[in-house]
Amino acid sequence: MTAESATPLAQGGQQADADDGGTPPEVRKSGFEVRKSGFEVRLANFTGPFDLLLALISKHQLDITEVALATVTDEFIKYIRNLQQLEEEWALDEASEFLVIAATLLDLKAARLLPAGEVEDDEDIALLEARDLLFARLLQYKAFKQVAALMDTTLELESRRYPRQVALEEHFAAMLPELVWKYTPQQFAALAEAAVKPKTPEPTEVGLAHLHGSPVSVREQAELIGLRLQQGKPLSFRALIADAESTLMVVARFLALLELFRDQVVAFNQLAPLGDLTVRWTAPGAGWSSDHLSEEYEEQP
Amino acid sequence: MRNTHQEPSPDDGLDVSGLPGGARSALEAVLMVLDQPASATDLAAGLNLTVDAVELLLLELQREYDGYTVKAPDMEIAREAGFTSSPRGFELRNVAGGWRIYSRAEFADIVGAFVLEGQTARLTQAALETLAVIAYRQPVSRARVSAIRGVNVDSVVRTLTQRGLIEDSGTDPESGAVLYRTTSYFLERMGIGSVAELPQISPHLPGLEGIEEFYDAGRM
Amino acid sequence: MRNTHQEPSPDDGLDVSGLPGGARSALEAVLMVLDQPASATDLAAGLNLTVDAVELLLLELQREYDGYTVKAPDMEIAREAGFTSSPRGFELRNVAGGWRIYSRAEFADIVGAFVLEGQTARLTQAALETLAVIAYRQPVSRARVSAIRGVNVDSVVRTLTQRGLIEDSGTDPESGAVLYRTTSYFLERMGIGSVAELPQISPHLPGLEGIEEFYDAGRM
Repeated sequence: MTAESATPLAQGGQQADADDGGTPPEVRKSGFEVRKSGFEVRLANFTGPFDLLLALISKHQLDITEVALATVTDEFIKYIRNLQQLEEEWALDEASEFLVIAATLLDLKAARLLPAGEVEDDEDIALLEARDLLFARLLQYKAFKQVAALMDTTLELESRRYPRQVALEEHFAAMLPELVWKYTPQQFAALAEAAVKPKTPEPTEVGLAHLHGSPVSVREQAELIGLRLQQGKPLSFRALIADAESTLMVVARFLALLELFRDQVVAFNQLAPLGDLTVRWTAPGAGWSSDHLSEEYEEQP
Repeated sequence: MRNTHQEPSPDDGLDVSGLPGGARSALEAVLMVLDQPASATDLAAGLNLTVDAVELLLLELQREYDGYTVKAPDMEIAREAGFTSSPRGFELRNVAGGWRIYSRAEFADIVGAFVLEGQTARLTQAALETLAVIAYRQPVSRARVSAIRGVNVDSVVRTLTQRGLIEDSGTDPESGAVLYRTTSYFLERMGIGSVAELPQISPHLPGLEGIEEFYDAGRM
Repeated sequence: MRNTHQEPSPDDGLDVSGLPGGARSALEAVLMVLDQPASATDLAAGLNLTVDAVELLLLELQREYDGYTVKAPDMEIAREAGFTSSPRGFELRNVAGGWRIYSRAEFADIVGAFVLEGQTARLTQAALETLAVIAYRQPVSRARVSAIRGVNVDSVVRTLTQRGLIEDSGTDPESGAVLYRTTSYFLERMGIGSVAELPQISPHLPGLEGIEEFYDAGRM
């Protein structure tokens, strides 16, 4: 996702508004409920965000329309927000790879903001592909769930066969060559110490360090953008990212803008296709705070 | 396990055919002391027979244990003589690239009461799914498995390693990440000869031929 | 191995006669995987049969393995049908009140050569480390050693047992898992009088308790 991919947002704005407003209330309500007794997750074998997404999608009959996807996306984000509000730490552990999903869903939200039927360039196609990618991932995940179930059955059936695995008959054991033993008690103790010592977990994926690298908070970036825009003067996206230290920060600011747009506190304006995107603050001065921003980006492990 | 494969030589002195029951019984005797599957090649070397001969004998024994009477040209006569063709309580199976004797599955409940050791608890859903991803995508890093499953898999991978179902298979030359693969114990537990015998995953993945490229395009 | 001897009760639900091959095959299944000799009483309890019935079956199997065809009223007919009465490669022996299947003595040379092939006089690094863990954590179950070492230790524990360095020291009252301890042969090879003479290792290695918890919690 690049800064340029934000180009057609201006026109997409109305569309997104319509979408949000048009989602039937019963659909929005039907996801997960917060009750006084606590959060209820009606999922069997919940192991992670994909499980949750699968469940949400199957609840909507896997209707691969943008509206259904939007609903799923919103419910997913709502679900995570609710968990965080309730300080359900375990769920955040479960969702430790959450960034993957969040990124895909964000792609998806961005794709939703595309004007219908208007595909202008490669970036637009990329956004639309993001939607397919999410489904591809979910289908892949589902496929692995299915083969896992098959493997479970096989393992269970196979465990009913016991291998003959008896100790070596004594007269054969006696024929084994005499053991060569060359360890002093001290050497043996050193060996034991090394063997008993808890292994420091090997570094997870050295090469991916930069991906998870310096955390950039979408919320912080949103606050920063908010402060700049609240000065009153519209700014171009180019200007807003001029001082970004890394691509990650550019991405974070873009995501932040999407969030601000969602909250209807900013408006976009674009004079010509591929031209500069101008961002304008539309909310009354102090009526907005970053507190309720989606926090999913903040919770990387 | 022996690694040297020698052709039978007449000087060797070992001639199984002269023993009671011949090569067939000798093979059976060796099968009795195995504590892991042995390949036909290893067995042939130990018995001083050709691999072909051993393979033939193994199949013959397998059929016999399954209740098919070998070398009985006339089952009518055999039945009159009181021979029944019921399967034995054990079976000879070719798993994980080797042959080994197992108690027959039908008797699991009875046998299980005698064999406490070696009984393994069922895998959790998380462990099964992780194992499935590793089995089908091996060699594979934890990060990749995590990406497919959408959750952190570190502790599950540790448990699967402890249980001997997966193992370290070196590091990825590019990322330096540890790669995992399934073990031959996994094949034994699945009762298959190689991972190629795992059920095809494609029917479960409709139209997802391109998923690999999507993944490898660098989206973690 | 079961220790409770119960008389067969009709309520038990286990009815071996309904299984393929009946009680005889069920008994055979148990004998094939039994590591330690089992008494007719234990076998009867496990099979839900009377001791007399089991003893009869044991003798029948023993004779059959030795090459005498059971229930073959007419050996002439049997021979004509292609059945030979050669002994099997294994035999059922009654040693000190317990029954167990062994490879047949006549094949000792072949079996011995097969078993000894590739055996070395040295312990592998894996075996040594496992021995070290057992020595310092005894009595300890294989699962616990696996948890500490991070890999499956089943085959290594078998090797160490075979080598007489460790032995079974009963079962864990809670989990029922077999516990292992070092033997006097181990002390002899180490040149010490008791395990107390082993040099101290850091008693409070950080995380040791964690490992235990991890294992107990992570049982899957």
